[in-house]
Amino acid sequence: MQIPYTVTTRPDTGLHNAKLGIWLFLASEVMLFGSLFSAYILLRVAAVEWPHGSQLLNVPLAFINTVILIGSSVTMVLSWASLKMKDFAKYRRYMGLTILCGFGFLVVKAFEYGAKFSHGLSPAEDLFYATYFTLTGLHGLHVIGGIIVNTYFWGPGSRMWDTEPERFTNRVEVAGLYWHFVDLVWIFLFPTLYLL
Amino acid sequence: MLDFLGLPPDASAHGADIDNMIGVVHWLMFALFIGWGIFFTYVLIRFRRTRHQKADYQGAKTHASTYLEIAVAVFEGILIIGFAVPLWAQRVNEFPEDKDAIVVRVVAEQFAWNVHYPGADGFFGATDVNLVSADNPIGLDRSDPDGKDDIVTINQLVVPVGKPVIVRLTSKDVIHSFSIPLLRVKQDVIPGQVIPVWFEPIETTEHIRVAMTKTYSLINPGVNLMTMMTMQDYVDKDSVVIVPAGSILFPDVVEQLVASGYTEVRAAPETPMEIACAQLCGLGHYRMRGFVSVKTPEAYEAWLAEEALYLQ
Amino acid sequence: MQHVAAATPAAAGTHHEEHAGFWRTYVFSLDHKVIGIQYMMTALLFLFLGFTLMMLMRWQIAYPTKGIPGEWFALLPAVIGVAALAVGVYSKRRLTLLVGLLFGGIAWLVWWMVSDEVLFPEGIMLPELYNSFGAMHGTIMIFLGVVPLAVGGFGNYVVPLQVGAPDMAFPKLNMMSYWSYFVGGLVMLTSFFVPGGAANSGWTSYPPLADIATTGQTVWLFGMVFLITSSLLGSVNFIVTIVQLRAKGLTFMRLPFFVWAQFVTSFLLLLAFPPLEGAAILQLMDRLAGTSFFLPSGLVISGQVLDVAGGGSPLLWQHLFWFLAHPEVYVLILPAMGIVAEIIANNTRKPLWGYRSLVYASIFLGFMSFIVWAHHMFMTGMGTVISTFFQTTTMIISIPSVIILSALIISLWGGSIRYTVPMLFAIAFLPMFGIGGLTGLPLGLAPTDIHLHDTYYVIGHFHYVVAPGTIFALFAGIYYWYPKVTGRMMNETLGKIHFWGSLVCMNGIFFPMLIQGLAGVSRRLYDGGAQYAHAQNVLQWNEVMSISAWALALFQIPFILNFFWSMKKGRQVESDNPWGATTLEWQTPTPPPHGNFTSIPEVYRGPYEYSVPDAAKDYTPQNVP
Amino acid sequence: MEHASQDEIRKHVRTYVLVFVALLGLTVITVAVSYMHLSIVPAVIVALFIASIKGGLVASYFMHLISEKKLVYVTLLLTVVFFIALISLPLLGYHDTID
Ligand code: HEA
Ligand code: HEA
Ligand code: CUA
Ligand SMILES: [Cu+2]
Repeated sequence: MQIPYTVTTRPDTGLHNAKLGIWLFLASEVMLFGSLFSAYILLRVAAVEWPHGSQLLNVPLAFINTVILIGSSVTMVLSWASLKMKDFAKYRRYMGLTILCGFGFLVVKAFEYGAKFSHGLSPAEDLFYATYFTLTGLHGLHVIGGIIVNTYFWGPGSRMWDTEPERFTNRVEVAGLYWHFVDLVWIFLFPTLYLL
Repeated sequence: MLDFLGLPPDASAHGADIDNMIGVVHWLMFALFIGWGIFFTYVLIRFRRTRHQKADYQGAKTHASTYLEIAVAVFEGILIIGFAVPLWAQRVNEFPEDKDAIVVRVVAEQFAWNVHYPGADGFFGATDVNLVSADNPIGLDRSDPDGKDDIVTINQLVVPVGKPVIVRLTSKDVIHSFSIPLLRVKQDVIPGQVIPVWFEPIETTEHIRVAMTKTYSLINPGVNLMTMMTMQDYVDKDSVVIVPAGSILFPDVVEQLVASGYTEVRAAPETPMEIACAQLCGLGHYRMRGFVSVKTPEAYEAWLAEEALYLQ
Repeated sequence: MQHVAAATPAAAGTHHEEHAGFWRTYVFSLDHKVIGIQYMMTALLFLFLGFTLMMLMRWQIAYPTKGIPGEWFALLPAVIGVAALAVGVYSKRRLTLLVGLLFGGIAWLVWWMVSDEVLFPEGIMLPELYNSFGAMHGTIMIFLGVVPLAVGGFGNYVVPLQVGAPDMAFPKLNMMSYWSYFVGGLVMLTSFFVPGGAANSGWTSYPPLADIATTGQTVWLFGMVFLITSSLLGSVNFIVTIVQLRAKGLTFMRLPFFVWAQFVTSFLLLLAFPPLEGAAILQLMDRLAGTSFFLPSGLVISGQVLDVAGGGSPLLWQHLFWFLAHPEVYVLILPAMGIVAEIIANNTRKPLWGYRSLVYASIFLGFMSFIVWAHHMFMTGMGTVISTFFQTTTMIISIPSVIILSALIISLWGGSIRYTVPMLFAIAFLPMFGIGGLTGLPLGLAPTDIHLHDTYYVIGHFHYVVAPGTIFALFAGIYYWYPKVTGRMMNETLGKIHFWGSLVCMNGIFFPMLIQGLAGVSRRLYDGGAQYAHAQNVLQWNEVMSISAWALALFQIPFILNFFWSMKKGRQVESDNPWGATTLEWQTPTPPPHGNFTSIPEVYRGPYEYSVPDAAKDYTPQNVP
Repeated sequence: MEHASQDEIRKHVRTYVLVFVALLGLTVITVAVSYMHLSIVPAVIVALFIASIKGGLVASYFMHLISEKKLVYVTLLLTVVFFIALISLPLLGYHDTID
């Protein structure tokens, strides 16, 4: 017996398994980042003084990173749309772009971190840097995870296109949902850490 | 009910309220448990297979449980509105004025309670972590005019009977919990925060000790005799006092009593009122024990004067 | 739909996996049933280990001044291990051999811990060791014992069968979930061997204490990250399985209550665990990167000013920890209630009373459990507003528990109760959970909690719910589903000895705790309160409790024997449905083959159609048209 | 989404590009506002307001949340409720302590 609804949707829920699965996973991710935001807010409210992010952090770099990440979200969704339009070559192109953007984000981040470390600024410096490094670090790990998944679907995983194109499209959609979520987290991280 | 629950004796003004509430809640619990217990036992016997061959598809047709659930909810509502909230508010909002109370600071550390009295001037001296040393555990700045006459004791909280006491709690290292079961006081001590707690002792320690006197077997006491002291003189056959009242029952003392033919002893806890640390704070958590001594006002003044003398 | 033929364990399971080989079939299996059994065996071993730690601690509590004859405590696992090894060699069964090795491992671990002069100098258990055993007892029992057994074990094995699915929705995730749990467990075990020993700041790991604790705490945190990952993967899988893979006709209101319980539980795990993961990350940062999320400024640790930036908040940890840990306690109890409900319906031969109210109550319970957490923090200096909020939610949450319990008790009315071993455990669950739940009430009201917080009353409260409560339900589940898994029944007589012995001993351990707690005795005391004056009148109970605990261990021997012996020698089931049950897991071959069902099941009725008037048999399975 | 035709997808693609432009615009606005150095309360409000719009756009269009199934909404609603509890109750606790 095959496991049902891996490709087709279940009539009464209107979902296929992986779609529901990823949303549940994202819900748990919301709570994970939620706890860290909660920590951030509580610590900041309780703090005697709290620096203004833009004075300590590099806003232009973060701005560039925001653009990169938003861009990667678009290419991601376009790659999925290409599959929907049965254009595999275009899919490869957009997916490749997404992965490149992911790397771009990490490279910029590495420069940012590097600059901080070279000034002797580490998480141990104070609570501001502690939250900055922890939150962006955890987000960075999520980016890395996304890159790994996307690379798999760009490379070896894409062979599934020849055998089960629908299932493959679903997989890319699911990977996309995750990637957009990572983008979404950054959209909130950027103002909270850098601008406020 | 209260005796039945085996609560420790109560020596504070608000303790009776708490005890009452514990009593009321336990009444509710007993009622529910006994009620359901009877039903449960009855059903288990009445509907056993050997007696009741064919099960009844419908089962019970009753709404009694719904009413019961509503009753429980109402009762809990009453407990919250009628007891819990007012009592809690009295504990945490209705602090007496500083001037009407004895105010002390307690600084907890692994594994001791440092008690800081403001001294005759009524002002606490400044403290600074950098001044902390073996003989200045709270880092008191003696050069501060307010700090000159401050009294600091370790593990000894001395207060007068019949006057509210405010204790400002803070910790040097980890979280502790300032618990005095006999005064129905408990408050976590959290580093980085100062949390006050208040109570009004209505019995002296001496009095409590007398009330707690019991006869213990010397052979098989069931208690740790080393925490006990004798409440009467014990004499040998020549009527010479071998163990006077107020002796601690160390093993050698017990041996002596047994050798003189005693099998029982009238004794009471040496330190009936204790500060117990109720929050795990490290390897010495179990022995982070402080002592509360509730004295008559005169004895309290005398004690203060004596402590002040040591400072000079 | 009766397939007695494939009844031997070896023959089945491999049915479709004939070429899969040993590793694929038993170790890195994707089959939910094998994974369920893996979870179950691992969790039982951890329960045993957690219990052994506690038996050692109970010696220290009862006889604080006497050295520990620690080797004796290694004897029990050693005997079990040697016996299993012997049987394994004799019957050439790899699984039994493995169990033998593992029990041997436990014996060795205990031996090592007690005989090593560093840990137990001159046979004395040092306070550090007591604390680390306490923390690890709590951690192991909850995160490595009960949850994996109840959710990972029973959930995995039973849920797909009960919903009529061929497997879990994501078999690979399922396998990863088990192995993540396994690694988490190994990491936790390793922590006993790092310098300074295992985590020793309580299972609650409150900073600053946990921030400045020995390396074991770091290992504990890493272990928790693995365990949390495992639970997250598992819970996603369960929810998707229940929502998506339900058989045709199996509407939500026809789901067995056990499935409902697992469903709600999965949501609790899914949404409550991540904050603890977040908190663990922050604590790891504090410990490894020198941050001070949980460290306020100006700490002086043993006379030295602590060199950190400061500004952090110790209470932040407590909020994040209890945000998980309160829902977690319902994770411990809901599957237990589910098991009990199944067994009660089956053994009273009648439908559950108030099925709908059971379902709604457990959903409500699950929802509320997210907003009561700070009742563990009443003594942290709460004002009136916030304490009123949490007292109220706590009282509210007790109502659905009362509803669930009432429905289960009333279900007995009108039944034709057969006192099988699973039923004995299931009905004992009710009053035991009753005591545990009722003692939660005085804890849930802030003023009474002043006297009771962090005393043995709390210990008594929750052990009544988790030990004679949940553990009993788990035993009930093992006796109940054993014939499905193995095709053989467990022995009734041994089961009854196990039951009555455990019932008496459990009460012998945990009732006196309530008495001690009312007297004001603090928990986590290395000497059991021997110095405290207010503890003196209840001190004599310590020995009673400890002896009961060791006796409890002896009463587990019939169970362990029964468990292994019956695999080979137990009475074979005469049909696929030996209990005459209605739910789908009994309408497959025994044990179920790979893919579970021989034909796609379809459901026509509710889960507990027992003694339907005018029906031929006293049970009508869900898939009978 | 599952059975969208090629034409519909093409329409979607146009939407995606529009959303992308909107996101870029909003990002520029947030940064610009931050250089105005508002005092903290309005600054937080503006920043979080814009971030929420951006987040909403990403979720609604890129993640297709706007046409998602009920089950997903219910799950996310639950998550949001608990998320709010997780943030607000500790804060309430911080403000309501004994002193
Ligand atoms: C499975 C686990 C479980 C369950 C179900 C519960 C259930 C409850 N718990 Fe418990 N609790 C724990 C596990 C659990 N708890 C643990 C582990 C701790 C300590 C953690 C630590 O500090 O280490 C704890 C601590 C704890 C505290 C903190 C105490 C303190 O530290 O000071 C509080 C306070 O409110 C509390 C309250 C409650 C309440 C109100 C319920 C309610 O849900 C209970 C509702 C149930 C009922 C009201 C019973 C109804 C009874 C009947 C209908 C009668 C039946 C009778 C017969 C059958 C004869 N619990
Ligand atoms: C699920 C949770 C759970 C369970 C089941 C138990 C079970 C038991 N607990 Fe535990 N306990 C905790 C969770 C649990 N505990 C927690 C969280 C703490 C607080 C820790 C802290 O302070 O930080 C605690 C603390 C605690 C203390 C207080 C220590 C202190 O404060 O210093 C004590 C004292 O007696 C105790 C005793 C026991 C006993 C005797 C059992 C017995 O009931 C054990 C019975 C066990 C079994 C019956 C297992 C049977 C299994 C088998 C026989 C395996 C068979 C194997 C195969 C077939 C392969 N526990
Ligand atoms: Cu201090 Cu425990
Ligand atoms: Cu709780």
